[in-house]
Amino acid sequence: MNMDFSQHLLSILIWLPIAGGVLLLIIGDDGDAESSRAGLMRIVALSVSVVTVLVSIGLYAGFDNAATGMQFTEKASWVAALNVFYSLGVDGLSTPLILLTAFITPLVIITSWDTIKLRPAQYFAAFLILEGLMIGVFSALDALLFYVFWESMLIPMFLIIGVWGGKRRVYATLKFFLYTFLGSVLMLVAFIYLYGQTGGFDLFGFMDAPLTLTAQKFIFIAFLLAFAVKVPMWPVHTWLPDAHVEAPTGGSVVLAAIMLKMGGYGFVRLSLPIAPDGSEYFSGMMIALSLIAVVYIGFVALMQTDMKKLIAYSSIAHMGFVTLGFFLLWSFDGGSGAALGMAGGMVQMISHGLISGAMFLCVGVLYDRVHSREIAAYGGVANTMPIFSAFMVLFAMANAGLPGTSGFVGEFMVIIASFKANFWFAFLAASTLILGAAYTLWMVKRVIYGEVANDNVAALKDLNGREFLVLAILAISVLIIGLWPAPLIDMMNVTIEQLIEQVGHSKL
Amino acid sequence: MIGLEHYLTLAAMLFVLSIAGIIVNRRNLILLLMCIELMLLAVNFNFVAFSRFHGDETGQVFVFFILTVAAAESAIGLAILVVLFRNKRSIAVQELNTLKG
Amino acid sequence: MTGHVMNLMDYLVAAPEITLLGLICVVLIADLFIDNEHRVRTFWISMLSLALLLAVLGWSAPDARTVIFSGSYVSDPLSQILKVAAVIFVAITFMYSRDYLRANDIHKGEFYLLGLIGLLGMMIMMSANSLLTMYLGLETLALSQYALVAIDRNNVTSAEAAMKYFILGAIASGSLLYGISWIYGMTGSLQFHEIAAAVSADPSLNDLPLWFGLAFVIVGIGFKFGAVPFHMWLPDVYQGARTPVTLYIATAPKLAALALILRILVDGLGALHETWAAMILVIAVLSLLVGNFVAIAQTNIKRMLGYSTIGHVGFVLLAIFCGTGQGNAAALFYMLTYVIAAAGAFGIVILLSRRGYDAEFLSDFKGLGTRSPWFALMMMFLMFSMAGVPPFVGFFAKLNVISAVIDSGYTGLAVLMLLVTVIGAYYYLRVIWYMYFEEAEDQAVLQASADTKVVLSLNSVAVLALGIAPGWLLALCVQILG
Amino acid sequence: MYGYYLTIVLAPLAAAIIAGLAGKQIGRAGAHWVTIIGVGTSCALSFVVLKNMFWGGAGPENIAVYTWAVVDGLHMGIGFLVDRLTALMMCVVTFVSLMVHVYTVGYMREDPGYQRFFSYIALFTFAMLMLVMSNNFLQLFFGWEAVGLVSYLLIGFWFKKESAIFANLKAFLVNRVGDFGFILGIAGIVTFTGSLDYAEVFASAEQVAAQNIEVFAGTPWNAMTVICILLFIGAMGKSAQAPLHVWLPDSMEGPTPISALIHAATMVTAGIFMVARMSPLFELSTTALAVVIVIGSITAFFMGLLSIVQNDIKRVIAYSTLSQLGYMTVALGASAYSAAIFHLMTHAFFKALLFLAAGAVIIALHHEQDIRKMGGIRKYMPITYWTALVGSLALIGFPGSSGFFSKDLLIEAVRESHWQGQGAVYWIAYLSVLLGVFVTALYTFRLFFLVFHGKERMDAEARAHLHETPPVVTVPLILLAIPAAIIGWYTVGPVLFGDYFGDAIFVSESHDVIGRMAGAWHGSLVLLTHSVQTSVFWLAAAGVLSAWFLYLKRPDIPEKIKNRVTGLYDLLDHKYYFDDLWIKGFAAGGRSIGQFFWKKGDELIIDGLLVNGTARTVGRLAGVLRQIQTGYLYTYAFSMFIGLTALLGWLVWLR
Repeated sequence: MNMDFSQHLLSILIWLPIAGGVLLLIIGDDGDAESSRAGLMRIVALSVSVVTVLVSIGLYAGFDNAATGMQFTEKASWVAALNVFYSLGVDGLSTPLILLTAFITPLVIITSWDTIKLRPAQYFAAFLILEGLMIGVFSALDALLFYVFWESMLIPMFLIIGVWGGKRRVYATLKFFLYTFLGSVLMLVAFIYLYGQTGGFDLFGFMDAPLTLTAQKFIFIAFLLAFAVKVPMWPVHTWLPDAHVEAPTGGSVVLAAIMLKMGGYGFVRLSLPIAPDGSEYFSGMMIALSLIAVVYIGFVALMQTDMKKLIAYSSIAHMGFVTLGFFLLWSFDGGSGAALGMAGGMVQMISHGLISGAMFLCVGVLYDRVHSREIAAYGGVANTMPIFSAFMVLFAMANAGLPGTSGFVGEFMVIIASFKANFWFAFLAASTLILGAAYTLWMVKRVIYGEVANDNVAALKDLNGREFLVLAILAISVLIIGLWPAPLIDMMNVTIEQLIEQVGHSKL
Repeated sequence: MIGLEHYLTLAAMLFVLSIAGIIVNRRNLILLLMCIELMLLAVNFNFVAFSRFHGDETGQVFVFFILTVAAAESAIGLAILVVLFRNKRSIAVQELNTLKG
Repeated sequence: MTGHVMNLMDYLVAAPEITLLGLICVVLIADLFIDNEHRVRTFWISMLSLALLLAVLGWSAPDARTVIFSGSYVSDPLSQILKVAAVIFVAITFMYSRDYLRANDIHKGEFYLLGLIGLLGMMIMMSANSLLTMYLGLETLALSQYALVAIDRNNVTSAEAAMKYFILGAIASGSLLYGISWIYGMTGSLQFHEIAAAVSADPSLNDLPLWFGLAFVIVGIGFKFGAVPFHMWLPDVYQGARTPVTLYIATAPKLAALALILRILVDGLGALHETWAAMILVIAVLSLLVGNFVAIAQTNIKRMLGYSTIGHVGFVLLAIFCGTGQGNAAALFYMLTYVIAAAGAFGIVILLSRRGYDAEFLSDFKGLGTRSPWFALMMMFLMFSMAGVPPFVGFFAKLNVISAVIDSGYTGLAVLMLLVTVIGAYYYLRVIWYMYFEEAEDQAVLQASADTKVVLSLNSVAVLALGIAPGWLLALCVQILG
Repeated sequence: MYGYYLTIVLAPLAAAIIAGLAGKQIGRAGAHWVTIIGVGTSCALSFVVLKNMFWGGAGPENIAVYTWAVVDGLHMGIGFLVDRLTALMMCVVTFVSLMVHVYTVGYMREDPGYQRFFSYIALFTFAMLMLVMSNNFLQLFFGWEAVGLVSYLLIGFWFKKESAIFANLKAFLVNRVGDFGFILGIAGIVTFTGSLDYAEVFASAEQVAAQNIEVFAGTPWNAMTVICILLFIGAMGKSAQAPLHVWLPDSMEGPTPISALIHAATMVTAGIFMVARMSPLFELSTTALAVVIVIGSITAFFMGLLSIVQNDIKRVIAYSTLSQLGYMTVALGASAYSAAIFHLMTHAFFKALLFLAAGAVIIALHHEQDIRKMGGIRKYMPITYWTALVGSLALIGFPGSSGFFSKDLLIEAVRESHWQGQGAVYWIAYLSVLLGVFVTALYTFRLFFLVFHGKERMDAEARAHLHETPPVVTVPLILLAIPAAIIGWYTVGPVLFGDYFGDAIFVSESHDVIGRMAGAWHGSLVLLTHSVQTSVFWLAAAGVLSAWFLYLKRPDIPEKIKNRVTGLYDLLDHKYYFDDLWIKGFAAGGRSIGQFFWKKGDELIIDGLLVNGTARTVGRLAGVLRQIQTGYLYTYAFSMFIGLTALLGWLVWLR
């Protein structure tokens, strides 16, 4: 690896998958999923994504936990007339998410290996392009570049849900697109306003720009709409269950594992540093919304009859911890805890990425066999699919935040932080211990345990090699993070301290 | 003594008249063509009046151009009218509503 | 200025128009000797003449603003870029239309002839420096368009469309003329720079009588753009005319319209900015709303694109409304890129129709993704570009306009524009939905001769390419108008 | 010793992993051998550790294993704190676990899930050891939840049984209710001490007690009280104290070895252990101790009563377990931590013994659990009979048995706990433990007589196959019977009065009941000889006699009583309607709340009105607007005219 390579690591991470995707589109497939051509497409897709993982490992290796500020930065003029730059860089907040993205995509490709019969090449192409764009979002340091990646991302996902989705896919995907599009355009207004203030789209320029409280309030609201929809926060969450239910397994996985994280990432990367006082002004509301998400959505999840919907709702509840952790920032009069909440939120994002992804994969495994997502259609799966059931129970426990799994780490930190802030915050947040366990394990009880419910279940075959591989990888990573989160957290600590310090300075 | 404003008023009247004609008439397309001619007539009045007022002949030149164009215009208009009539066997304005919404 | 003495140099500056006029005569005469079987030769001759015209344009490219013919004709970078674009789009139109016209037995020389005459009209408008020239160009364009719409003599709907277009167009030009007469009356001149000079010399002129004329002029302009409430003709004509004609009307003339508004309002009556800005604002916002809302309810793709045009016109007018160089540049960029997308979209609609059957309903797109993946992909690019989704150029077009609006201090307006954009996104997405998410009703595959396919692909890919590298075009627009 | 500790913890884990992942490959024998060896190793080492502590005089050790994470100055680590308390627990846990492993070989012989079962119980041993050996709250909570997980898996071991999978879900959720309080308690500790490490937390206990927290604005509560009560809520969940006890009886759906290991001997005592471990905190909050003692006494007495009306052999013992846990809790509340731990230990032995004996009977009768279908088994299963007798005697505290020492002194300690004043709390506690003795004796021997004596009520077919169980079953019985019988005699002195625990348990001067009793302590023998004079003895004797009279002599009387006091009987039969409270109350309530939020909140208001509502409105608006385009030329012209006039009108207005 010469210097040149490491200097353009991020560009490679972004454009390699996209190039691969375009290649797949151009070659295309001959409408026959069994043909050798389709097989070749799969190989290409997988190898591209695997290479991306290898490159991302380079990123991990080269990342300096102790360094403050951005690393692996790249900068080149893009649209001179608007003073827009192609500028990339990562820090402790974005690197874990980039690694997650690079890590999830090959798993998605493997799981969709032979389950996608319709135009596989285009399917895989969509995912590769999506991967590149998402990494772009996490590494963009120029607001307009960020926005371009942010919006372009909608296109492949729109198609993934719409083309390969379930019965109500059109409704779901239109809802998804318009919901997110509506949220994002206001962010664009904020960007342009800041552009008017600073004369450029440089994020750091934005952060340094002096802004009146009113301006900050408006900017925060504009950002809020964009990010809250993505997270999603109550009450702008209703697109998620539909999107998840209708999306193909891979789509659900990427949606839950990575896309939702962009909302959280946006809050820490944009809202907090650019509009600190605005954020402080609204922090109370944010905490309230987060807690509503945890409790209200927890109850809603309890009553779901569709497995994917249930997991979708549980995702919303878990993401509530992320926003809660972030916006506790101002609730500690004097005492420490800000970093705890922040780190908790970040860890929660990563862990939720793995767990919800795994949960959706589990549902996918069942769906591929029985073609139903209804809980009622199952029962006693453990009799015919013992290995699968073991995984399912493990991930369910992780979803319920069992210590020793990654699901616990973030929740634990956030609960502690919120207790430092206010007893009742912690009280409501901790209710997830009961609710989370209730909705997850009740589903497990009805799906996994019991007598064999029907012939479909009786006919089930246990995991095949590919499914086993994917679930095993996820299980191991869930356990590793659960038993030893230090490496992950050390990656963020410095950046988080820096961020809190930065947000501490009022812009007024 | 008849001054500029009288000419302008007359022109304005003609103009409004033409528009009124276009809006009110629902029977016959030919009438519409005539109204348009009327409109151009109003414009010509204005130009002549103004050029006389300014003592500048450009306005009158403009009038000549308008007259020529008006001729071409009505030629095309009548041509279209013929095409329409050949297909529709009617030149009634209110039957001209297959394209809407 | 050389006064009223005309010298030879003037003719060299106006070489493009003169050449085109000559070429038109050539085509006209040549067409007489071509029988219907070989009508395609007319096509090639016209294409040839357009190529020649491009060459002339390149040769006579003005390095600075030159005003000739005693101040009634101007040649400047703006006219240059608009003319080049117009020529290219007319060529593209001919290219896309050829096979369709053939298949539908309306392959007549008149199509190309009228197309070229219309082009002449546009070029005159683009180079007009006096209200008279502008009017003449306008009429040249308008008259040939009326005729084009009615070109299919046996088609009742196109006849109806032509009639409506003609009547309303006549009213519009009448009102424009009436306004012009008042402006002439107040300022005693027809040339833009003289009008401007007169107004600045005597501020008392900036008053009701002049505004009175201005209002009538704006009606005319609004009609050309198809801005609400002067838009009524547009959907009907788009739908009623045969698709190639719609394509013609939907592309190049829009650039002429831009020239119209820039020359009259900006060059001529710039001093009256806050007066006309308010008027423009009203019709622009109305266009934005009506265009995007009503488009949602459409089932006919041509009509839908018509309403979407009205919506886009709203954007352009809002850019002009800012009255800043930035705004004008944004308007130029927007119009150019929008026309690219429109050309591509109508091109695909043309391809979609087959002998004896005009495909013009959204449902005709069902399953296109499987029937002809490539064209579906192209259509998807175009739709996303029109919807303003990055990384397609439509996004940057909207971005420029909005940042111009925000810089002029109308943030609320910008928010409104973006919300409407989201609503608009719905009907563009619906096309993609039909193409990809619906089962095909018939398995017909899009037929296109190689050259058309290449041009169409280039045309569609351009919206992506320009979206990824919009810098140069943006810089150009800013340099011309900024 | 570091290596020892690691081995002790990891050996069962390794065994569990091997048996779990490679179960097929190593086969049944392999599975039980690997786990037995694993647990055996840690058992042996635990005794070594205990020896070093007890005779070798080794001091407590506090060892950090690795750093879990460091955030915001909060160090979260994994480590061992091994002192005498820990050592004792380690031995109890590993020993009982080992016994259960051996026993299981026989008990689960036919079961298809053989390997899975062994892997689970070995995993449980690991988790329990992590819990007791922890030196910080994070790891404590880890072990706490991990044992809960294994308990969940084991209760639902026979996942085809609807009742089993209902029970395990119930168990986990009720435990989670406890953990809800527990994690809040931990969060409170971090908030006030800024640390998770026992040593640091205990060091700053004083200044925590000096602070207040305003849970409800305007009403400052002592921080330590709040924290301790929150922690105790956790203990209530794990140690099944009313009203969080409901899961334990149902947990009997699991295989019997589990009932013995987890739901009698070890896991359920985690709460007791935890409170004892937190004695430096609890000592600083009299209020919390009062709460503890009241909850404990309620559990001790009322759960005992329930045991009398049960007919399922395992449920009888389960309710007795609840009652005994209540006793321990009472002791904790009386600051007699060592007494609690001591009773915990003896109880672990004799209750495990009873369960395994019951299990032996159950397999002998081919999984018949209804005591009304038993009787006279004595002559068929002598070993089981005698061991069961030992267990029962220990349970009722027959002089000399281990239970005698632990319970007698426990009650004594409660009586001594005058520092609580002679108020209600004191009397509730004292009377309930005292009367509890009678109840205990009654239900214990009711069970004993109904099972082993009287006429044989099982059907002929069952009787035909009835015979003593194989050695793998009986040997553990015997091995457990020995400590159940005698361990009290030897250990009571040192453990309670010999200051065995040293610094492991902290008791503030004013609360030191044991210390006060130490004055009157003259050795086991004296206590034994004086036992006859104690009310405890006579209450127990009365209990046994009435059991004999009611269930052997005059079996008709119970029926009569039942019909006489139907109201009371129903109350007991429905377990004071606690299950209904939880299932019909909270569970159903939660579901209806969820339904409401989902249907009304999400689908009706947010999605229906706001989201799709907007879409519909836009659609309608479009439909209306397009009507303007009538298609008539004059309309078009008119709209242009309107536009023109509007512009002109606006001009005039502008002017």
